[in-house]
Amino acid sequence: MNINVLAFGIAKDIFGASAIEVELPEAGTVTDLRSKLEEKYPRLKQLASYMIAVNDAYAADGDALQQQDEVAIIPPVSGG
Amino acid sequence: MNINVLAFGIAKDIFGASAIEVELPEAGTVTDLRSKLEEKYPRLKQLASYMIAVNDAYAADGDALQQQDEVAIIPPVSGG
Amino acid sequence: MVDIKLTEEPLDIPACVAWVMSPECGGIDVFIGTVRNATKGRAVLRLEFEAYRQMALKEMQKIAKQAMEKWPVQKVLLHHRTGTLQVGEVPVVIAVAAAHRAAAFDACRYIIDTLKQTVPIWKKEFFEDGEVWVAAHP
Amino acid sequence: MVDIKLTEEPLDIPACVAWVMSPECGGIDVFIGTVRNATKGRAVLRLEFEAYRQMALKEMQKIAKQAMEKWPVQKVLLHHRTGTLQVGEVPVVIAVAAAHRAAAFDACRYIIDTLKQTVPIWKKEFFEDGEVWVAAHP
Repeated sequence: MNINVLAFGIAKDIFGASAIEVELPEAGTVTDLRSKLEEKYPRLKQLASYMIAVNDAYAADGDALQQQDEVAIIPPVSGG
Repeated sequence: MNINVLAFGIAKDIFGASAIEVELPEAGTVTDLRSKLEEKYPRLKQLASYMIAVNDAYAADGDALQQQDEVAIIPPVSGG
Repeated sequence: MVDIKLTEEPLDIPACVAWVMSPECGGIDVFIGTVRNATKGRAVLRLEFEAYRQMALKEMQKIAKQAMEKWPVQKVLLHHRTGTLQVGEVPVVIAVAAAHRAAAFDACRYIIDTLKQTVPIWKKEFFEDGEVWVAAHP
Repeated sequence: MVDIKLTEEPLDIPACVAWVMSPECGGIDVFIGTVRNATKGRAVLRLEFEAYRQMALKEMQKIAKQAMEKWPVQKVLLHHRTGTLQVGEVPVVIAVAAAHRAAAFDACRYIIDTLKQTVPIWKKEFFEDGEVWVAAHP
């Protein structure tokens, strides 16, 4: 399946885009997505950390993804 | 010596005046003043507490008073 | 910098906030005390604040100075009102500006807590059926 | 009551304070974040704030709700700005009203501390000689 991944902050700079498509196996998890992304964009590994959000909420590494999910990369936040 | 004692808050109600004169021996202390006041105005003893200020600062019980000092009764404060 | 005021006039909250804001300070904490409409379930009609003016100003200065010694804060404002206040009016405004927020919060809270213990200001609450000097009796 | 806002427009501090004031509440704590003129000694020219808007609003709601569950507070306001801000401008205002001041202080501090950890908003600092996404790298 193809997952559309939104990017914010420094992740947008790393991807060179505000959203990218990632090919994942059916029932692929957040961990699978991280591996794919870090393989293609090794600069992600230099971040202090980053989270994955699914449908506007923080996701755990084992959560399974579905094609229609809204998925986003959340680099370290710095609001306030 | 005669000490002029300013009263604020409930102390003004107890004295029925915003200042009273108290006769004290020369070199009388804050403790001496307390005793005199409580003898004449026993309602002072019903207060949660009260402090004596001398020249705009809290005084300790052993401090000696002088005729020209500005002395005030400070019942429990409740600003803010 | 310290700004201390004891006044019969209404306190101007936007002016207090504007005074503490500065480009060196990233964090500002403001405490605003207001007259509540009830005390222990009894309806409050109004309050009267009385101060031993010259000593109150000295104690307010002392607290502001202590706050600036204890925490890295750049600006401290402490305004207190006296006279008759209606429900919803503001007897006290404290504003503290610091480079970092923890110091602003700590200092602001210290100032109001200490003010309530040491500054010679007295509050009388007026109810339908009487009046009372707050905290006078055990 | 909760008032959450994420906006490109300048935040209106007096309006925020007015919104939280109420006759049941004796204590109001307000936190105001401002853009500092320097970070670690380097002069800051301006900031840009970017938000993942719909998730940021959800997380802000969540924090306000948690604060109201943890402390007896009546009103919570949390406004955050996005876009370009100059030095001295205000990215965030938090205002909390409670019957008693301890709850207002605790809740206000909890809200800003948690916002800085969980709300998807990102800040880019612009210097004379470059720009940096704050907190991105270790």
